[in-house]
Amino acid sequence: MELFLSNIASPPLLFFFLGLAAALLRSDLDVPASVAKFLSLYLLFAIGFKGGVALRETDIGWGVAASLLAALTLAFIVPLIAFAWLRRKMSLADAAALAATYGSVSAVTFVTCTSYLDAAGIPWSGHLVAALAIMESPAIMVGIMLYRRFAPQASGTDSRAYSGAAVAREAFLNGSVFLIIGSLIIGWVTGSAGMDQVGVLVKDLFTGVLCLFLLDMGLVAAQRLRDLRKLALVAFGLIFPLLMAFLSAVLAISIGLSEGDALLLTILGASASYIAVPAAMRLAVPDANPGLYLPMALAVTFPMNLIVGIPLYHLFIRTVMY
Amino acid sequence: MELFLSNIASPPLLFFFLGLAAALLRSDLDVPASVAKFLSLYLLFAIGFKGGVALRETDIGWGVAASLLAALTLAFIVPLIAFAWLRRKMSLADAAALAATYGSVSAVTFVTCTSYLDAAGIPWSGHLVAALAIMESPAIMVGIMLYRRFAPQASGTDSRAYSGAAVAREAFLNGSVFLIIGSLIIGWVTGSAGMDQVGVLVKDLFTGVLCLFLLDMGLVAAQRLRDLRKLALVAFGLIFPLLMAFLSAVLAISIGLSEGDALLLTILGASASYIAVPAAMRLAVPDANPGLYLPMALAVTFPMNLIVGIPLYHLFIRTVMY
Amino acid sequence: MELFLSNIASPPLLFFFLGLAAALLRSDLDVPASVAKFLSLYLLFAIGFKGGVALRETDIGWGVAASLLAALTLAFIVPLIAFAWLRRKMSLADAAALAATYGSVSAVTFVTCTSYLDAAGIPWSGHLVAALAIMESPAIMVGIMLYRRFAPQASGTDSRAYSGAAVAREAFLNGSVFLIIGSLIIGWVTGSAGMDQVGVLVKDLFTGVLCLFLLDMGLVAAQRLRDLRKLALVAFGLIFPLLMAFLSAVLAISIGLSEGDALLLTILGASASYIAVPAAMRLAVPDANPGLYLPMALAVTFPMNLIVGIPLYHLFIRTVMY
Amino acid sequence: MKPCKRIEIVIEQRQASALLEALDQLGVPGYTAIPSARGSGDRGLRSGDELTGVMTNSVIVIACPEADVAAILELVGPAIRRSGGICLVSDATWLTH
Amino acid sequence: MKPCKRIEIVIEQRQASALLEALDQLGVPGYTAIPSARGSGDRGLRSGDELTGVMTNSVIVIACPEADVAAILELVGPAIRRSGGICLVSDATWLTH
Amino acid sequence: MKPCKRIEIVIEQRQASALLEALDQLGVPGYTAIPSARGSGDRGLRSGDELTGVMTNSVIVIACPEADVAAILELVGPAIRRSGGICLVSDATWLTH
Ligand SMILES: Nc1ncnc2c1ncn2[C@@H]1O[C@H](COP(=O)(O)O)[C@@H](O)[C@H]1O
Ligand SMILES: Nc1ncnc2c1ncn2[C@@H]1O[C@H](COP(=O)(O)O)[C@@H](O)[C@H]1O
Ligand SMILES: Nc1ncnc2c1ncn2[C@@H]1O[C@H](COP(=O)(O)O)[C@@H](O)[C@H]1O
Ligand code: NA
Ligand code: NA
Ligand code: NA
Repeated sequence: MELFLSNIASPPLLFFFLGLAAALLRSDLDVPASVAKFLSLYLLFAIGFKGGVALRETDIGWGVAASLLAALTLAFIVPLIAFAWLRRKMSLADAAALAATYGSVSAVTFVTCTSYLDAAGIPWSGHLVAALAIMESPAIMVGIMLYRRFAPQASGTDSRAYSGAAVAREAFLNGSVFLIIGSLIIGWVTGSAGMDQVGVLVKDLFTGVLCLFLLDMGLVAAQRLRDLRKLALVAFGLIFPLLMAFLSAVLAISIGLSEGDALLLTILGASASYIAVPAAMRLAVPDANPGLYLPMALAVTFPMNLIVGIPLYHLFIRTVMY
Repeated sequence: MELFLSNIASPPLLFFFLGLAAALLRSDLDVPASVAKFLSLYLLFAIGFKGGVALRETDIGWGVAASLLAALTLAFIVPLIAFAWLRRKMSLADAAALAATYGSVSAVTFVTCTSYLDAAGIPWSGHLVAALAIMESPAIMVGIMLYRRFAPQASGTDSRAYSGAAVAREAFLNGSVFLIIGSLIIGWVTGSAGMDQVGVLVKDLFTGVLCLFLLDMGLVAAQRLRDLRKLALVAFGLIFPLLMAFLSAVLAISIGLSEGDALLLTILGASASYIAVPAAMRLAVPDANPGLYLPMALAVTFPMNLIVGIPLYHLFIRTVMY
Repeated sequence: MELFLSNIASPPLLFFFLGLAAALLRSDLDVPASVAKFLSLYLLFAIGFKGGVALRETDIGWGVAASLLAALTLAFIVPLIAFAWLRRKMSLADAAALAATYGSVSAVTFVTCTSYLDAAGIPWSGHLVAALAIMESPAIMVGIMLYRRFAPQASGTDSRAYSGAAVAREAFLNGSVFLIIGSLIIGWVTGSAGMDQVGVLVKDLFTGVLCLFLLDMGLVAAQRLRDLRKLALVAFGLIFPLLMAFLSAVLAISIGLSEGDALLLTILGASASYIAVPAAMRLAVPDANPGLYLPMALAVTFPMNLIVGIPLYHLFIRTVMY
Repeated sequence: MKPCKRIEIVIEQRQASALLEALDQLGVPGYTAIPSARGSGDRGLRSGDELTGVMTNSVIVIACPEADVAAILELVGPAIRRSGGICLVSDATWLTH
Repeated sequence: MKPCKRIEIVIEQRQASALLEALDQLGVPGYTAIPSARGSGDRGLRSGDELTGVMTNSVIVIACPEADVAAILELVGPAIRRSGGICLVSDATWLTH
Repeated sequence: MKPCKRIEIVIEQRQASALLEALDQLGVPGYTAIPSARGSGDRGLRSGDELTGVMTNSVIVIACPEADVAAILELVGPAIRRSGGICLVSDATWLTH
């Protein structure tokens, strides 16, 4: 209970609520799109850099290898489970796109979780940022491959269809994937000397900027929610992440991750992508309806993870571990 | 004299002059609109949060109640005085819009005044931010109500007219009002623990960002001045705020506010809104001319308060108090 | 060698490479244009302010006068050399525009060089920022004057032609020139008291913001490179700056500048403008092809100076001085 | 290709959302709206550089069958009479798909 | 002044670059593209406020001789069938210079 | 509704202000200007991503009576000859209010 309260009373989450409230009450508060884009670039840059610097100070041993392997496993299994679940209930394209969406991860949810851990004084490791980076792309590829594998006669893919190279590009050269991996490497290369140069921007401003970004995410999430009127989809967006969180937490604990790291891997398994994957799906699976996968990830699963998920998963992990 | 010099030689004000100079000399210096919008959101967020944290550490007693009551009184009286003054001199719509404009407050003027006080080492209280928040909306409602009350047969308000609920929404759910009140509450809820998380953004960057924002305001103010060619209006924009400052200062001193708090209440009484009110007036009083109330608030009263007003009101308060 | 490595392994340069890589691999990473503009305004504001505060603490003697005179000399000589070199090889308009481009300076290159010096712990003086400000405009005037002087019968300049006053305005009231000079003066006026108010923004965030800006410059530079297919022009963009660096370094050493200051003057001589000058040339020499001068300055000379130039010139200066 | 009408509306940005909602309710086949336009007209200059959107226009384009035009103009007319703007109608052909 | 056709395309922003490249290869005389438009149509609302450009449209205008129209429409048709949008063609005269 | 002409100009952004001022002095009834458009034409690609506005276009729309067209074109012609762009004129009807 205490966990829930301390989570809800944190500035980032309160600003998320403020954004939700503004949109629901139809206030004209809004954050310019170009600024919101920039804040998201900043968050990827900062978390990547911090992770890289931290990674440098870790010795890469069994612990690191196990986390990354676990992350990779989740990145392939989760979209397959999602697809199996949804295949019969909707069009092939929509099922494939939702599989990719839920198989991939949300960097903003991850970042909010690190700020939750920092506020609680619980340590976490830089290689979890590497896990985040690793998990963004595979689900995109799985989603596209499922779509192609099951398409009757390659329906919807006409002569100007999407090539294999283009699929890989969408998966790995997607802007947000690229920035976080790049920043991770740069943080790793420059180490603490680099951190001395950019630490104020990357560390001291982090939670404050996250507040402003979550204010905007609250605004956008509430607007998106209006577009989504199908109850069954809302239910999927609430229940599926809980199951995946359970799966991920069990995996994390069984490979011996620490409390903080286990929570981060869990949130990776439970979160759904609303930036990288939608961008990729519009090109690779154009006949899937973005009016489904976008609001489900952004307006259902994202708030659920932020508000209920993080403390709930934390409680679960604590209970099992101690 | 010293007060004037130290005010004018402060970085924020010098950047305001730089912006004015750039626009008057027709330099092509400009700040992108989306960035300016973001800087203004930042200032509201920061001042609200700081005020909320400070408020938490105050015990809410007679002093706080008296300030808020005084603020509320000003918020209702000032627009009525302005309307009485202007009613005969222009169209009903313009008079009502100007009443709302001058009855409401300018958060940027307030914020510049707090930075003036900080630089001078004079303390001020968090509940003055609450006073700022309280004063934004009432004048909007007063302006709209005056407009309706005096309109011959509801002229200009056709079948798709503006409903009472819409009036309240404009007054209270206006983006800038909402953000400052929300940040105030969040600051109050999270207190100094919250401040530890976001202090670098909210406090250490404050004056620097204010410099960049005032650079832009200088650019915009000088451009707006070109649109305003009526001398009588310029005179009103210079004299009316002085009178309201006098009224507010007397009120502030008589209820026993400290030097810093009295100056802040005075600047609230003397300032005119150029963000929240114009946005509301375009919807609620569409036949008022934004080419009047916008440049008067932004290009006449705002610079006057910044350059002459703050030190002048300060001098007056000092003279009376000591 | 060590110099090269420490330069290349610095966060700002690595983010420049990341941007280059993203564009070359055709990732969809991009920084919104309005944000990039703002980052560039921030860098000019910060370097100007820092320079002004530092200048205040210097006593203005022979050293300062000599640097500024050297800077002014370079600002007139370099465009003349460039014009003499290029005149026969292309149209008059293109030669004049390139002369202005290479005669003027790149503030971002300068700023990256100060961050290189700071990381290496080598001191540099505030009046070099004044040298930067002084060198931006003259080359623009020289370019325009050469263009007019050699134009057969004022070809290309029709009845609505560009007046002398307009030329001066382009040269001196250009937004970036104006901002850096203004910030320099404000820094000088407010001194260390001003720095106390804005230091976190101006100093602590500097390198971090530079990283984000160079990320965008990498993206833009790689895109521009695609537009430029003429090998001779690429060669000019690589060789001419080297020669001018040699000239500037010799001049800097001969007037007795310190190691850091000599490197900064050298980079001023070697760099080419891709913001202020293109903006001016489009108005003053509209028949010059921006598809030449813009990519040459931005996609050839700028990366060359950043990657190879700074450590190379540093090595040269060190070798000669010690 | 089928013949259609192209309606182009310039309206103050803060009024645009309400108009678009009204158009939606009327059942137009679709619309496209471009934000942040500057402009000048009877009500003076709208310089488009405002913090508030008060001095900014939106441009709205609607492709529709000729039969819908009258109903749309009935919505647009009062809106631009109230707070300014223009509305142009022209002929076009529409690529059907 | 010479007569020409004015082609106006609304297409999802993320698809616009590919279409413009294809148009370039086809050899159109030129084009102008306005980014960040909102819109509504058969595929629902595109609110234009997205971080990703997924819910945003671009408006493309092409002035060309009548003879080029057919080839351009052949490129545009499949693109907007796949991911939505409209394409209007109208008559105009072009100031030659 | 009254018949009118719709003039659409694409011009480099940095030249747009001067042209709009000239149009104002000429006394056009009004104009609308959309900033930040990309484009391609005889003078190559203008990618619209520049820090300086050098590689960016503005789109200007003017609705006016037929009688004004000639004078406007006389202003626009030299401007786009100098630094590139296009100018299209078409027929429309204007909702009078
Ligand atoms: N003749 C015109 N041509 C193009 N746009 C116009 C015209 N007249 C007005 N506008 C646009 O409509 C807005 C409001 O016009 P008005 O109500 O006449 O002030 C202006 O800011 C312009 O953007
Ligand atoms: N009738 C229309 N008039 C103007 N724009 C339209 C129309 N129909 C569709 N659009 C635009 O094309 C986009 C995609 O349309 P659709 O494929 O019909 O959903 C919409 O978001 C609108 O911007
Ligand atoms: N045929 C065309 N159709 C639409 N826009 C054009 C066309 N030709 C040129 N433009 C626009 O005008 C700008 C300058 O054209 P140009 O002077 O031909 O390079 C281009 O960047 C385009 O935005
Ligand atoms: Na997931
Ligand atoms: Na007031
Ligand atoms: Na140079």
